[in-house]
Amino acid sequence: MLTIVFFAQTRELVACDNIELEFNSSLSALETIRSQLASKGDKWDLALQQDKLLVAVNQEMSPWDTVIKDGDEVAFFPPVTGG
Amino acid sequence: MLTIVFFAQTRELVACDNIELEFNSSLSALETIRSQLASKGDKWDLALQQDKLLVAVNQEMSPWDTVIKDGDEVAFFPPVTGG
Amino acid sequence: MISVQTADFDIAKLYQQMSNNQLNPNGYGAVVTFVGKVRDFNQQQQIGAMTLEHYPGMTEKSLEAIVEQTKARWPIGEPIIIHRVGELAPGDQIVYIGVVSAHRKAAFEACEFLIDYLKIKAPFWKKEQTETGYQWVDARENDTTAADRWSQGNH
Amino acid sequence: MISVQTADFDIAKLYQQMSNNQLNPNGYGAVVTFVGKVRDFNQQQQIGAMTLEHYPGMTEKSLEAIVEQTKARWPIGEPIIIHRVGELAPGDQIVYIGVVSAHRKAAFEACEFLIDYLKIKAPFWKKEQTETGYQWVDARENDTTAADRWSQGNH
Repeated sequence: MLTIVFFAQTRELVACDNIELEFNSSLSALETIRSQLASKGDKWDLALQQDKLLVAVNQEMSPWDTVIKDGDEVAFFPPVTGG
Repeated sequence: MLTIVFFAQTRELVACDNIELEFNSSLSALETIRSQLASKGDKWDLALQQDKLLVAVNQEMSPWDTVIKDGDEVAFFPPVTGG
Repeated sequence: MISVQTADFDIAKLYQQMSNNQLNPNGYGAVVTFVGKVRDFNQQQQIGAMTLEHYPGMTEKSLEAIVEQTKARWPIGEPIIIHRVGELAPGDQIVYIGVVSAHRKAAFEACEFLIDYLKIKAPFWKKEQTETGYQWVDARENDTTAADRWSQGNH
Repeated sequence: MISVQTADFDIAKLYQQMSNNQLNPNGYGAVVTFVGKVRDFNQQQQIGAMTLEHYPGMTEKSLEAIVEQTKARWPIGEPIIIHRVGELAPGDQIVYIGVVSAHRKAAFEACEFLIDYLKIKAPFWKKEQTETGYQWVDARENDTTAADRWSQGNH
């Protein structure tokens, strides 16, 4: 199982804080996870446009070629604006 | 009349906070003032070695070629160490 | 010390605590602090209120990583980072960064490095209430430039 | 606000006062403060106490000139500079510099500029009590270098 979490604009557009995905080997690629979620509807597609989207794996900012394994927590969010 | 003031090591060596000098045109050069005071004794000579000595005229840090006029306040002191 | 909290912070207590946190407080001659506050204007728009969202868990981890990076680079004591989340109004304090060092140069650089990296690495997001409704704040290009400068060896 | 005083200062009151001193306090999103304290060690020698001498009149004038120079160079609000004189002990606060600006870069630079220039321009002198008696502190070459850097256009 993968836990997928969303924050800020991304969270508001998909209208959901987090969802779970049954893990399978095709989901070891972040891009596959992203595009599978983007296909869930127009708002999901808009929210997950890769343009400025950031991704964290197990609560660490990660590059798009990071290999995902079963049990991971994957977060999608826009550039951060704290401080 | 010129008021001459001293601070820190300089003040301690000459053992005096300030003295007054009758103004005359030769005292318009800072170097003349300095060397006239230095001739007052060994401690004065030591205190007023030009090496690292700083000078302020009318409470403003000034270069050695500043022209002094009657009524000015001239200060001699070592490099500052506040903050 | 790192804290992500909804409550306001008291800069006097943090200043005292920063001194108490050090093994030898009298070895540190320089204390540099940064406080970020909510401004009433941003990008020409008047701001009524602000909401700060964050990623619980990851936020603390990312701040700890930034602190470790800072301590590896400058000879500083234990720093303090406080960042608020939730509802804030203009004038409210958002973030506190406090650094002590033996000399001022390290304290200034480390403090600025901490806030520069927090701005691009820590998962916080601001949403501002303007005349035209709530809107998410755009990331500033400047913040990336500010952080990049630390890896260019001109400091 | 500039003050040269024997009394200690309260950083919380100064922080509040700095905000009160501004025409539009909510326009300033960044507050950077520097506090310099007496260390218990200097140049490998243990310090028991310290005396700070100054040149009354010139000190205030030189600090005002440094403040004007800073305000001409960075878009900051009214800063606060407090410098103590007289007898001090290790751990005691010596100097406070507080700066507000709309953005953090100006606040950091202006604060560091103020203390760098105070260090080489303002007529204060420190005398430290060590194991071998009282001695005047030597001016540090580093302080001249720190101040020089602001005139080399690399900031």
